[in-house]
Amino acid sequence: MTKLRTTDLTVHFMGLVAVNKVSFSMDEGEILGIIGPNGAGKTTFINLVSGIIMPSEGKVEYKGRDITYMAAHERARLGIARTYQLIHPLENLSLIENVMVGSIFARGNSLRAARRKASEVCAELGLQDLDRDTSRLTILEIKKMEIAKALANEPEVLFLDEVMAGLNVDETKDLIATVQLVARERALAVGVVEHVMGVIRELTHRVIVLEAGELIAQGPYEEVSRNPRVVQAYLGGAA
Amino acid sequence: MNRNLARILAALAGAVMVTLPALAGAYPLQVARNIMLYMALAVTWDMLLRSGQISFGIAGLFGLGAYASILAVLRAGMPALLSIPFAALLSGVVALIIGFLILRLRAMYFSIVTLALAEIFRIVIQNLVDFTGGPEGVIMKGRIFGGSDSGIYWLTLCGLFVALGASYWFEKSKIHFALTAIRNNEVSARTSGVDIFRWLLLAFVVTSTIQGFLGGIYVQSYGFATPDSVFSADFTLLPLAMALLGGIHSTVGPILGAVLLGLASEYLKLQIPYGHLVVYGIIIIIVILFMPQGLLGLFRKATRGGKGRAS
Amino acid sequence: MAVTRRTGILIVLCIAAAAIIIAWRPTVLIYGIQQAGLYAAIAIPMGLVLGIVHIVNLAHGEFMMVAAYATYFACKALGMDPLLAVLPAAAVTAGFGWIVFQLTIKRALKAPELNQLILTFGLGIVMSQGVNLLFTSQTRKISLDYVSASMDIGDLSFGIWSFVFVAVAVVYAYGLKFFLTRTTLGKAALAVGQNPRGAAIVGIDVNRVYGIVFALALALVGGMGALFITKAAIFPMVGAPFTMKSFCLVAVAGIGNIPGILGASVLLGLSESILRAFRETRGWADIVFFVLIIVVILGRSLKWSFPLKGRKA
Amino acid sequence: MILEIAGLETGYGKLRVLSGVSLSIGAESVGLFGPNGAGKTTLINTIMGMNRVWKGSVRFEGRDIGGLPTHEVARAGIALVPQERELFPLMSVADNLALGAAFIPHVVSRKEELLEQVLALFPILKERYRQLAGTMSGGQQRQVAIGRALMANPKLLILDEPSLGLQPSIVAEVFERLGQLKKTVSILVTEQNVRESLRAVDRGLVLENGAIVIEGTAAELARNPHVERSYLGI
Repeated sequence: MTKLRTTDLTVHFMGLVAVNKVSFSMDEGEILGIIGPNGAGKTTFINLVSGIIMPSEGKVEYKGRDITYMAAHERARLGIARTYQLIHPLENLSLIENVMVGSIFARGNSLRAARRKASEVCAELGLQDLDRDTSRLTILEIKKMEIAKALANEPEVLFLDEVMAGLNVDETKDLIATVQLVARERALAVGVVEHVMGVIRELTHRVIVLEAGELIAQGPYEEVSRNPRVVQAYLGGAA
Repeated sequence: MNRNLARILAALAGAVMVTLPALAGAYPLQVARNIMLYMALAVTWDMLLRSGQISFGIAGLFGLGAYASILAVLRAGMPALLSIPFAALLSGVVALIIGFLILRLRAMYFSIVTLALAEIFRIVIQNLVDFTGGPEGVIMKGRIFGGSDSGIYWLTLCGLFVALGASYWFEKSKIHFALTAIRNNEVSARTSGVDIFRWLLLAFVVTSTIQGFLGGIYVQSYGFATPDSVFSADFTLLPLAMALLGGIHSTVGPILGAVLLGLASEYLKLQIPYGHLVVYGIIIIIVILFMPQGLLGLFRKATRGGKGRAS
Repeated sequence: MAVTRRTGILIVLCIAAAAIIIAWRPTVLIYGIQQAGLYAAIAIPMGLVLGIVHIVNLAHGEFMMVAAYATYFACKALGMDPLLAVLPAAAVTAGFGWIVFQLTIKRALKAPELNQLILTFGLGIVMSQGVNLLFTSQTRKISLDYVSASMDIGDLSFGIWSFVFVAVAVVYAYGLKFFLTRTTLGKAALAVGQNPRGAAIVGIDVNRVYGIVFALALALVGGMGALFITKAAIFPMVGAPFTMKSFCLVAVAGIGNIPGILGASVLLGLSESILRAFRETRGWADIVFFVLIIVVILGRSLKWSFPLKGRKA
Repeated sequence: MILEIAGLETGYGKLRVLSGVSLSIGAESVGLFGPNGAGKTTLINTIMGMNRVWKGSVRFEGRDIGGLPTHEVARAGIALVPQERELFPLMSVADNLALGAAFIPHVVSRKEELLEQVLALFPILKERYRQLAGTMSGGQQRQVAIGRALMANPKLLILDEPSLGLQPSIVAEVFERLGQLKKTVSILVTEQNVRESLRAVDRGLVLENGAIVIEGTAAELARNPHVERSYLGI
């Protein structure tokens, strides 16, 4: 079942086209890689879909419903969650309290219910000692906390924006397994932005490739990586 | 902070407050009233600050409440005691209306606009001479409770409890999560489902209502109002300095700051009639430069054995 | 767009109304422009600091007040004319500003905007209350003959001394423009204002430039402080309203647009002057600033075009 | 060796980003590769004095520049072309270029000569000499940024992702210019575009998880199985 679909999604910033006529869809249970060179518009694309910025043209549909101009917090309530490249834990809140936020506001849970829900999510991700101050977390734990925060929204669509950046090989493996696990168990549609191609290869069922704001290819990773246009985009004017 | 120690201190403070009217004379009672009033204002200022929005307009809503209360009594014959909640209501409604306009502003633009609004309230009231008495202000025939010191003391204490109660509610409910999330990062708050405008409006209206309520209490305690007295910059300045000194983003911080600065300023007022407020300026500067977390921050750092977070 | 058109019509109507009043009472125009000169001359240095150091100096008016007090006592002691004190006052205030910058503001440059706002707010209190402490709240004034010079055109008679403020404002605005676009140090200051990181990369000592700009702005403020006492009585709170008014003018002109402050000042000076011309509206003159500041800030925020801290991430 | 870094550790707040980086650069051009988040920009920022050195040393021409503020690093002879370009958007190309030389003591007297060289290298800047930098396209701004850096006549030129957000044809041009430059100045360049930049540099370093994991000549790197798998194979 198609969870999310965009049609000709376009946004201009001060005359510059950051995302240009991107049409794509994401299905239930699918892990989709979103790749492309730096500055290709991947994060802008996620911002458009999650409602942080509004498009200049085009359409966003969630489960068949038009949400193109819906406010970000309402999309969160419908079931679209995301993580951020730069993670800022909420100061003076503990690990579990950080995770609770999504459950409280996106799901409208009481504090008590949100705490229960958050501890379930944390347990699932292997986070322990939940009352810790966030300044004492390891990088991997911070990344997991960011994912737990998004999962506490109880989303159906989840975007992960470079969650693997800064992790070493073992930590990356750990996090890949974790993401695969939660995606399968919840039948999530997951969109993953990553730079490390190894991660994309391991993690995703399908990728879309953006270059200069345009979608230039999509399909399984192995197939896309042989696409001459993609090779050209990554390698520059060599071809 | 040690929980038991906090409880003991709170109980002790409560006992002192309750027994004070029976033990102390008129002057100490008045000092206590002043401190309680500023403490309540400091707490309400901090409550909004927890969302990251800094108001320079406390005096505006306070003065509005004061005039609402005294004019309700003088012009509409409202009972003095009833005029105080009326003042709160009016300030709340005004805050609701202006909130829709100004809560889209951030950082210094919000601050400057709140300051400008406070000035506008003052100028409007000053110029509606027939209704408000103009620059000379208005005087009531007598003060509330026939001017009984202890009566007025209890009234002020009531105002303080309202402010502290609201602050406690802010700390222990969803509001705490909403405001903290907004203060930290509005973008990620939005994608966590936080309707930023709604929570800011709630915080702004609640704190403004309490500020109006306190204005009503103040004006009924003194029995008169002039634009210069109830819109005095002191009502913005002193609470701000108290909260900063004690430690922001908490209830305890402003309380601590209010007690220290309140007592200090009473003392200084007796020593130096002009310009004792210079102390407030110095405290603000020192706190901002050297202890941005206030006394509470220093205390936390000390109890954590220096392991507390830096900056 | 319909909105701009409606605004345009509104502006035209306002100008027409103003023109009628001015034709009826020409002194309104003259005093309005004189007032505008005073406002602009005080606001321009704030525009400089806000545009380059990105600090809203809430102690701005207080610096002028302190300069005015210093000049007052120097003139009393030496029997000097305040006009002779303009340059020394500028130098002394610049030095004072440099010290204040090094001791306080420099440490808060990287702090959140709110901390900076509160810090300068605190500085303002220390200055106004400090002066209050030292000299009480008594008003002080120096009487000078030339200030009452007046001019008659037909049956119209008006004071001309205050035109000096207009001259100063124009000199400040265009002098600064020259400095910023034609001298190396000025260009460096502009560069720092537009992109401090980029400036550091090309070898500019950003903190030093901030300090110099702050001191330069205070030199201008100091000069105005000396001039101010030729005309007006001083007391500890005399500077405070000028902070708000200056900020308002800078906001109306748009941050970084220093000559624009002249235009904004004329708009405000005239509006005030028109309101002051009638007994019934006289008390409302002060409100013009505050209403305008709110309208401008709200208007700008809707267009999302208030890039104070450089680009948005 | 013009730049020598030994055991460098640094990070942001409590987060350690570099954990013991050692490298040296002589009269050559060196490519610095690695995935996003590996610490490339952090390394550059630390060399430039924008980031505190926790441990280790950064020496430039034998002098420890580890604690110097950015402007002094620039005056010592290191010019940076940042990823975000960091131009002065409301100033003309002319002023942007002039400021590149104005505060570097030993080049002020030669600024006309340097300007001529830069304008010869980037003819488009001559055409657009009076245009405001902020109104130019990304590629042109990149050229302004490189030109501004060259105005300082640096001994070491650092380029952080010079091809970022550029069209392939412009990227090729940028690398061609870099090829011309490396005869006169030492270059450190970070790139995602590994294959293209391997052609332009003499030597390459691969930074992963805050440490240099591979080091070698351009030819060696191009043959390295790890490099091929992670950066070239896509």
